[in-house]
Amino acid sequence: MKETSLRAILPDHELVRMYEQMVLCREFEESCAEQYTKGHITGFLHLYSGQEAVAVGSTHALHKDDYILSAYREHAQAIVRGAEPRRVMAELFGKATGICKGKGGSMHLFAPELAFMGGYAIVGGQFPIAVGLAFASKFRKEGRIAACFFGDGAVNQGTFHESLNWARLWELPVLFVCENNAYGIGTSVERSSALADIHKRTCGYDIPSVRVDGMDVMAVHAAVKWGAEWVREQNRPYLIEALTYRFRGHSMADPGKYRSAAEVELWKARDPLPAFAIRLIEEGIVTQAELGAIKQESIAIVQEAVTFAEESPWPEDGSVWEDIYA
Amino acid sequence: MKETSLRAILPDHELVRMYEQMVLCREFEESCAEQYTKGHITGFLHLYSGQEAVAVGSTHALHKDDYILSAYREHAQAIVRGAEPRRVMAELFGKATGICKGKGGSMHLFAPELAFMGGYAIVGGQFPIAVGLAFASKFRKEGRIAACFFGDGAVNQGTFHESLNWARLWELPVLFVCENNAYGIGTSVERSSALADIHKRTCGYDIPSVRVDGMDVMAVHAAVKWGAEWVREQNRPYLIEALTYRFRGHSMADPGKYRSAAEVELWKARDPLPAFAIRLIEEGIVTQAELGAIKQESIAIVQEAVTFAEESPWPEDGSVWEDIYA
Amino acid sequence: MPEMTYRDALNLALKEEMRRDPSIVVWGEDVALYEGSFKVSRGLLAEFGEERVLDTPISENTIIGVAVGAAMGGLRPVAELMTVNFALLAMDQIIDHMTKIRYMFGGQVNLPMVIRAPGGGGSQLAAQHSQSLETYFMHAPGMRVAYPATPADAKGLLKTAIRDNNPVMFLEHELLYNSKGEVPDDPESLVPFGKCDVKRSGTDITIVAYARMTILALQAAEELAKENISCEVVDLRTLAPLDAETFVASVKKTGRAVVVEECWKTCGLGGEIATRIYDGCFDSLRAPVRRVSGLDVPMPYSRKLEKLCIPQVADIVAVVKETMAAKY
Amino acid sequence: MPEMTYRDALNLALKEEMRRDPSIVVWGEDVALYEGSFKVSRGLLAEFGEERVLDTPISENTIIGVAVGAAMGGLRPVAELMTVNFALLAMDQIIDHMTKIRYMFGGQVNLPMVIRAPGGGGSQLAAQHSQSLETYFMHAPGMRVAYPATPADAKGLLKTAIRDNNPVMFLEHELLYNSKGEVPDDPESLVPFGKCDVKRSGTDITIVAYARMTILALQAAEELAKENISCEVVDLRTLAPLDAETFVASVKKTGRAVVVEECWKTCGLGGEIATRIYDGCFDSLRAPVRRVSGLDVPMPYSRKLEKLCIPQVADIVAVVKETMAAKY
Ligand SMILES: Cc1ncc(C[n+]2csc(CCOP(=O)(O)OP(=O)(O)O)c2C)c(N)n1
Ligand SMILES: Cc1ncc(C[n+]2csc(CCOP(=O)(O)OP(=O)(O)O)c2C)c(N)n1
Ligand SMILES: [Mg+2]
Ligand SMILES: [Mg+2]
Repeated sequence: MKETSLRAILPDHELVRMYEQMVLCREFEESCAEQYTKGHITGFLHLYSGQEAVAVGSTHALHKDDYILSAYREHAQAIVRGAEPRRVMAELFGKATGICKGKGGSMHLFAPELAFMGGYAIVGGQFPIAVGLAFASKFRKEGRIAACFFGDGAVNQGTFHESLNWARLWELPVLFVCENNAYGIGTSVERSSALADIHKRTCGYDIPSVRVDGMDVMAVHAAVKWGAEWVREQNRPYLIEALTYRFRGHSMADPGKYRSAAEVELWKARDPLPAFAIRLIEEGIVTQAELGAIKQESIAIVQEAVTFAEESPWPEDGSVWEDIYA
Repeated sequence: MKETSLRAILPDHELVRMYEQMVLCREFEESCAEQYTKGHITGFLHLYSGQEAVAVGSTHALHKDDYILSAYREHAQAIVRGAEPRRVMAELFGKATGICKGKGGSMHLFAPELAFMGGYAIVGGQFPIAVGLAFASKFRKEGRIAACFFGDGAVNQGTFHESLNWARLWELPVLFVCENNAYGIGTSVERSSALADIHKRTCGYDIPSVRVDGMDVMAVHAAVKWGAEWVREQNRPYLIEALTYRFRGHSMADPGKYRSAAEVELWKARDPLPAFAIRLIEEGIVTQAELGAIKQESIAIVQEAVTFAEESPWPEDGSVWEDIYA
Repeated sequence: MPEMTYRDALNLALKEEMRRDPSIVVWGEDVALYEGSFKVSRGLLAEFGEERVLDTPISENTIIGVAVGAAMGGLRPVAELMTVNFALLAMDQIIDHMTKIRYMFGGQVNLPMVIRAPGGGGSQLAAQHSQSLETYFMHAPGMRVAYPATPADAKGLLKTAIRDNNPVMFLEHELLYNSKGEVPDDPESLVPFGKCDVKRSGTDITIVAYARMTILALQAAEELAKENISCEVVDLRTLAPLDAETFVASVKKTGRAVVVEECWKTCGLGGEIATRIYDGCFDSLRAPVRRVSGLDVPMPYSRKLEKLCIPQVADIVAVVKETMAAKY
Repeated sequence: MPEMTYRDALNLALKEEMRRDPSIVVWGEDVALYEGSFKVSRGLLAEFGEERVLDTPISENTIIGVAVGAAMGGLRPVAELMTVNFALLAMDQIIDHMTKIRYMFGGQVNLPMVIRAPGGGGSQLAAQHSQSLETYFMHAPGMRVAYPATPADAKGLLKTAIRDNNPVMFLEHELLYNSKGEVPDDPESLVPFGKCDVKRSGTDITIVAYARMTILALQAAEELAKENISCEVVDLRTLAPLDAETFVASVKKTGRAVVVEECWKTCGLGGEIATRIYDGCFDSLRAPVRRVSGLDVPMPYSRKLEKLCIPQVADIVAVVKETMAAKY
């Protein structure tokens, strides 16, 4: 069966933009790894490489003012939503020009003007917050939904259960998106979940759900498009499980010995970037040369971000006492 | 269809014992209400009247050394398991002779020698503890299961979810028994649970479950018998939802205005005591006269318990510092 | 000024504020149809409807987390924990999220929310239902903590809490709900945060207390007056911000201090108050600062034992006398 | 005595105890196959097998609750919280259940269990991952709290914890895992609970500290010695039971005291220590007891700011000097 033509789904410029963002995110993360090794970025650093199709496919299927929340592997989510790479990088450097003034770091990006409502480092912490944002939107009749991203490890937290029940009971527009990358640190889904088919766990709450190929940006886009509209119209929650993979360790500290080389290779062969590039070329939406230019452009943006971060000032000592209270 | 003859299920003396216990529990609770009104019992007092078929039917279907855990509406669970009514009453009076030396009160009965592992007052607090007891039993190859009783309101706590997942994942012998009495204080199941069919909430954990008439002591017995043996053999959790009703308010402080008189009457017409009595008489297991004697006997036991409690000494002041540390 | 109960004063504060500001929403277990297990939310559902007054499932961590999200989304939620004991199930959302979000996100968002939580011991509710957890909330930066002693303060502080743009842990004492007092009926009469109230002036010794302990301290002061000991009773009213200035000034004047706390003694807030007094009055103190505290035990059920675990008027009287008698 | 790291000392304690007593079981997130996120459980799965060393789902409240149940059922569980921050998700099982069950059930059951939890700040992990929650555990009666500073104490205290018939909150400092020291290799060499260790003797001033703060205090003492200030450094080792006798005796001798705590200052354990010192040494103190504490802010990520929030050697030196200079 022939796949639907991309052009039938989205205009060329948006397709290209999606590809550009995937490349940008990949470059950004690889640069972060380098800066971490150099000691410019400290703390925990969880990279998104491999999962780009989820953030990009989802964001383009949501309205611009729909809320997005994520966990600590959220650089790409923020950047795709529109956060400036330089301010994200400066945050990771702990500089005053960072997106959170250096107070949050890698795990706590936040950009309310983009409705990017934060990266959270407590596994499962974002669930009830997403429900609350959805409540506010419904109460104020804003028509925004809350898209809540989380990992496969998060579904065993009590908050997952409490939030699903609550969102359905109060009929709130929450789109739950599980980025199932098969592991929570070193523990596979099979070793943490009684039911490894995560999308099926919504059956106890009368919440529909679907599983999608998280390495295929257009598949994610289609699922989120449909899911988000259903959520918006019904004022009810929906869950999407995107099967994906992180190409690197859990964080920079993780050598990743719990995954076989063969498994990693298998997934790398499904890298969402070249896969999407091939389709764009096949449909004549971009040329090989343009692909090269996109990559160069991304590298330049990231390099500029690093320079900006390097040259930015540290926060003033006095700022340690600021921002606690309104 | 003719029901199975009771005699085909259990010997006469056990059937009579079950009825005696149901009557004893009812009398005990009614006496507690009176003692509460007189100010002899203080604190929160949650009575079990109406739900007797669950405790009695379950306990008789379990092995004597299977663990039982419950919430704060647990007088009957403890007494049916073998706790002396006088020591339970003394506990409620706060006396030194109480089953927990007056330290626990109505909500915290405990009798480890009977494998009655406690009444817990934090809604949902007993779930993981039951899982841990089941782990210990399996680890020590004791062949005991853990029967965990809880209310309909408790299923929306995070611990319910975490414990179901855990028990299935680790393959532990836990029998979850939901006493669905239709309300958590003033909130009906429909207003607290996205899926009001509580037994169906196990679908997300690959845990089988069944719903049973909780006003029918033999139906509960049959379900628990089957469930407990399955749990024991499979080393896997199972859930039973018993539909029941409390004839009184949530606690003595609750006038119960959220339930219509008609609804209460409907359920009272299904009172498990007379229903069971009729079957026992129909099958010629007891006579009407014996029923009267059973009631008199229960009243006497409870009166003796009250006298014992009244006459018992208060705990010594110094005991306030005892029992914290081993 | 009309006289009313602490319960009714809180109820009136909620109503007045909800009338004033349509972005205030209220939820919790049994707060709507059942009107609250202590009836503080009586009449709210009838007046404001089920869009603004909502019953929740028994899911405490999520009760708070949803409030955090709703506050981020532009509302002013007032979430009730049926009792403060259940805050222990919500510490993740309270301490990890509610108090940290503004800071870790660089000040880009406000969380104008209130958690209402009845607490304290004395009703024979045993270990799991009688806790005084105020110190836990005081310890974590990022929230306000109020704990009124009188109906007037209850109303005025709750109104301030609701109007504050910061998260507020609003504690209420279960044994005070039926206590009565005069309450200003001007809807614009607020009680500020961070200001102790000197509830009785005196010259010999300062008793620092809060919530129900203030009431007991006042009774103790009354008794002590008969023996010619003049006590100044300072009611903290808000535990955070902590108005050390006022109680330090009082102790500078009297030269002696006793702190009364309902919570467990070890690492209770009394140690903080005492230390602040020593910091501020090291050379004017005429005796060590003594603490009258909850016993360091889980609360026993039996009323005979329970009484030993919670400060009583007689305990305060005794410790004040000892402090007055101390010779240094 | 062999030299080893704090990490290896803990690992050895676990191994020795597990060899000794087959009822000891270990679980937590990633403790088995992954060998612990700080590698403290290295080799346990290989040696003791998957019946005794188990990975769990990310369900902290249940990690503790299952341990409570298993302890009631006759085992001796050692449950790891990946970091102490996640104790906030488990406060219900820790504070409502683990610490209260023995008491509320009239002493009829023991809970011989240990919670191991790495904590502390200093690695730029930001607000949700850098907390020092020791005061929360000290405040609640019903558990032991240990927090070692050296490899020797780490091993000896963990062994005591595992053999204790009470619940123990065993805290480990993330920045100490790689620190080295001599460790007794006798498997019966234990460190008792409730005994401070005077890690350096001195005559001018007492510094009371614990865990990593002890190490910083020793460094400060070294610097201060160059300026002829002789510091006595008392390491608490166990926060509960708290051995006030030892530090009070020390302050009686020196006449001056500084308490160093990594946690938030307000209502931190430093206030308790200071108050106990005042209680015991009111007439022998020559200056107010000063606290060097974590700042009362959620932890910022940026290393520049983070450093300001955690006591540094220079801070201790400065406060000691000020205390020495104080004239009363
Ligand atoms: C409450 C809590 N427990 C444990 C951790 C430590 N931790 C950080 S990430 C992680 C695994 C989460 O896995 P998953 O949800 O699948 O997300 P992924 O890292 O795969 O994106 C764990 C256990 C944490 N941050 N929060
Ligand atoms: C964690 C927690 N939250 C709230 C309460 C207050 N509370 C006590 S009983 C109860 C209702 C529980 O209902 P259910 O589980 O159906 O049990 P039932 O009382 O009907 O037997 C509530 C909310 C509590 N004890 N613990
Ligand atoms: Mg994952
Ligand atoms: Mg119920």
